[in-house]
Amino acid sequence: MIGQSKLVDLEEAVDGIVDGMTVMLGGWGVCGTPAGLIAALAGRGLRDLTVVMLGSQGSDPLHRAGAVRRMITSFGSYPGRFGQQLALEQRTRAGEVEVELCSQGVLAERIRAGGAGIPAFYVEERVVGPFRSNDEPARDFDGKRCVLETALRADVALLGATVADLAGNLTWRDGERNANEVMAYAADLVVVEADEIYEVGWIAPEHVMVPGLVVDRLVASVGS
Amino acid sequence: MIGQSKLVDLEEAVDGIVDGMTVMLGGWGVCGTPAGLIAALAGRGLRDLTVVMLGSQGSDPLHRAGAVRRMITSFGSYPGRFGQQLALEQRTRAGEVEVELCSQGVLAERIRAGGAGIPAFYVEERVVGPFRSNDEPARDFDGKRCVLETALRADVALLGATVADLAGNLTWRDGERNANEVMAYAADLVVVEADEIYEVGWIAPEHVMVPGLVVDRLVASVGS
Amino acid sequence: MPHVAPSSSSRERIAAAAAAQLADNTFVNVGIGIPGLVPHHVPDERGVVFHAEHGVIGFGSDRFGPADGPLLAFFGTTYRLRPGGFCCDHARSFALIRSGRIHTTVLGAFQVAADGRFVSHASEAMASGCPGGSPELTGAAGRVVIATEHTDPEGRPKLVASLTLPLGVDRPADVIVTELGTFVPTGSGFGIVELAEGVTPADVQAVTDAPVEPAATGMGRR
Amino acid sequence: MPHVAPSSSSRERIAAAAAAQLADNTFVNVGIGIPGLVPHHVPDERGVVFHAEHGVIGFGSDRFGPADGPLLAFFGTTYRLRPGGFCCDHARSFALIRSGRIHTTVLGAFQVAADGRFVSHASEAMASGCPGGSPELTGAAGRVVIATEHTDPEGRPKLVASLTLPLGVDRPADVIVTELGTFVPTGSGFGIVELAEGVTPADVQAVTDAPVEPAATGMGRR
Repeated sequence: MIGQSKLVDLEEAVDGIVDGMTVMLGGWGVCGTPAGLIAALAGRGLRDLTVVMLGSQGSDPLHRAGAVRRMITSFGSYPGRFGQQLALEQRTRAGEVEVELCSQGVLAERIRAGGAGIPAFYVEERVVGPFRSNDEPARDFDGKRCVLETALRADVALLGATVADLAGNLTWRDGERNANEVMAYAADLVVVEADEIYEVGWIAPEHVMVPGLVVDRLVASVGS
Repeated sequence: MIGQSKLVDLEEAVDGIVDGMTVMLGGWGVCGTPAGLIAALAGRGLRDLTVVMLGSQGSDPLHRAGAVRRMITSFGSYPGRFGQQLALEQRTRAGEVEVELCSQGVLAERIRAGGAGIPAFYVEERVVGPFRSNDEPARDFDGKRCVLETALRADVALLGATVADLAGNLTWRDGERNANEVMAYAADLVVVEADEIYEVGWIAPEHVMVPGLVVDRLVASVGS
Repeated sequence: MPHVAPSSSSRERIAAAAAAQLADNTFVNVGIGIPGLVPHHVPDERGVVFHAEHGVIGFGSDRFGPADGPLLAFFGTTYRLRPGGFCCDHARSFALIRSGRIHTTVLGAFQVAADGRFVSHASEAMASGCPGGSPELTGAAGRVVIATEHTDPEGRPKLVASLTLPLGVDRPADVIVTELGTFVPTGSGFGIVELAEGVTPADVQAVTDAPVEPAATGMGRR
Repeated sequence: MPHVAPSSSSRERIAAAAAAQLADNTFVNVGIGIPGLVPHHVPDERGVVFHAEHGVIGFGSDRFGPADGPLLAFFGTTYRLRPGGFCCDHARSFALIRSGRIHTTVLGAFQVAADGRFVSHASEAMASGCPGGSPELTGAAGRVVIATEHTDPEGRPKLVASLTLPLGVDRPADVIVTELGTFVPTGSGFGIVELAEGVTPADVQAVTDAPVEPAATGMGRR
């Protein structure tokens, strides 16, 4: 057996997260979002968090609680029929939350870079659009106009997993992996809410998508 | 069912590969190396290939055949007791092959970048060592001295897989994945030699590590 | 023709017309909204591999093929992963996009101009924007198909001479599918590729803020 | 003491001494050669997670624990993946390394200098070099343990005042384990942490090209 049990309760899971920290939240829509951890964090009366999340619906409990100062996301709003009015949008309009927008895959890649020892990378300007993390001039590679994007890391990542073992080895089904995988490597403290938790060894080594060695704490999803 | 059968014979598999092309070879040591494809390619009387391979033992049939002009690798030789005299080393000493050395993980990352729309990335100078792909000056990120490394792509990738389905979905066991995964996305023509080949659907979607949509041709390993 | 309020069936008709714009045996991304309905109109035997941006590749509609694969919730509809499908993470999913593997992307739009430029998932009415993955999907896709209602919820034309909404995408759309027909941007206006049953060019012109023209290759009828 | 030709059992003794240098419950990379033998000397209950650079994490020796896991060929020896192990590709494997997840790396060396700098897997005798993954492993590891024979196959000292081979690694080694003992680079020479059974400081000095000194923290005996 590799690793000791990382199972804790919900309050222990979010212990030590304090004002001003940067928090990554996994999930995309309803898929793989650690709703229990987010609710627990929202109940702690925190302020001035920076939140990194690809979508933003799942982060709304934190915005309703006024815990967030800055949001890095590819969905600062859900226009039209596809969404509802978010607390994030109200907070943004009120000037209480600053939003940094980033195209979805570039954002995922910036997070991957943060967990891969890559401080910055170039990407074609046409795939970044107007959503830049910096104002460094463009530069050509192989005749393509490219811009520099910088890595993102966080103090904490709250992640959802479909299946975990007690040592924190993780695996996902269908679309539940989304940003959870890259975020697991890009934060100093990694907390995972898993739908199913089994003994160590239940997941074959080839099917482990994130190893327990980067996971610090594990909770069972409420209701699971 | 997704995709049509990509199964071909060994000669068809290496058809269209011509003098001067850049060829990536998957595998690391004996793990996941497409030995049958490499032997078939070595038999075609080619010249002036550029070969990209993390190790280099597996590429020796191509060096014995005099097919290679340039080698990009992290193992230009196998010093001491851990290797044997390679044809690559003889060719290098004779001035027939030019070797570009690169630290193993940086090389894997350059290949990943080539398949991810990332033309270049920064990495800490201390992890690149003296093995640079260019002479651009170092630059600081967060107080760390970093250097720019550029992406690698190839005309062809010859890869080994533990298990494939007929549509070219791939999966690996243990250490057989190594560079095969990143190379699958970084070449215009992707040819795979698989130990086991099954009907489409045999591999669960979550266990597919490389999708058939990037694989062009598939052969069964000799003896499998 | 009076303004046609978007209905579920008009959305389905738009999706069906967009499905006809896909080439067989290609790799296709479908965005949220009407584009998300497109796979319901593509039988498995066409060999179209659908890609959802959160890393689910190779799904299809219960209306065709097996109904026992894993169920995929997809912005108001559901699909089944097909045998031979592939799941990956967001970084790999967009690596496939940026490296040019996507043959066609089908997107909704708030506005499309006569030069093909368009505004997708972002609105001047919002203080904060919503790029989603559009810059990558449109920047790197081989072909961009816009699938949208012809007018916005207030009845204003979405097909216009030039963009009035901010955050336009520089990559022009190749074709625009609405409940009234299928159109190509011509630079000066919109060329009719095909009209929906019972729709006349004058009907289209009445709800389009740019000249509506017969397409160079001739007009069809759905 | 005369030059001791490297034998299988001396290699095993070096590996055992290197194993003693690892902290329990840490993440450790072992390179090729003698370092690859180290896991044979670490019982599972110590909680050391071994990492092989081609993406196999969490293996152990058949000498301990279950003998029925998947077999892993590893440069002349074999290990078994343990329950809870992890397999990944080369890019992720080195991403773990570069992002500082590896607590200790155990490497072979051709030469180590009194300032701790060393030459690993590369030799001036070769026209082409062999960095392997050493720049990353040594550049990003928390702690570097060198496990090597005290002399090269021709009997020349590997522990020297300053490097004479090219391509030295700037990250100094923290500790050096040979068949004669365990040493730390002191800047001016090599401090003795521990001597192997029957070995005297004079024995070490006779095959070392730099001053051999008692370590600041005192000397031990294996």
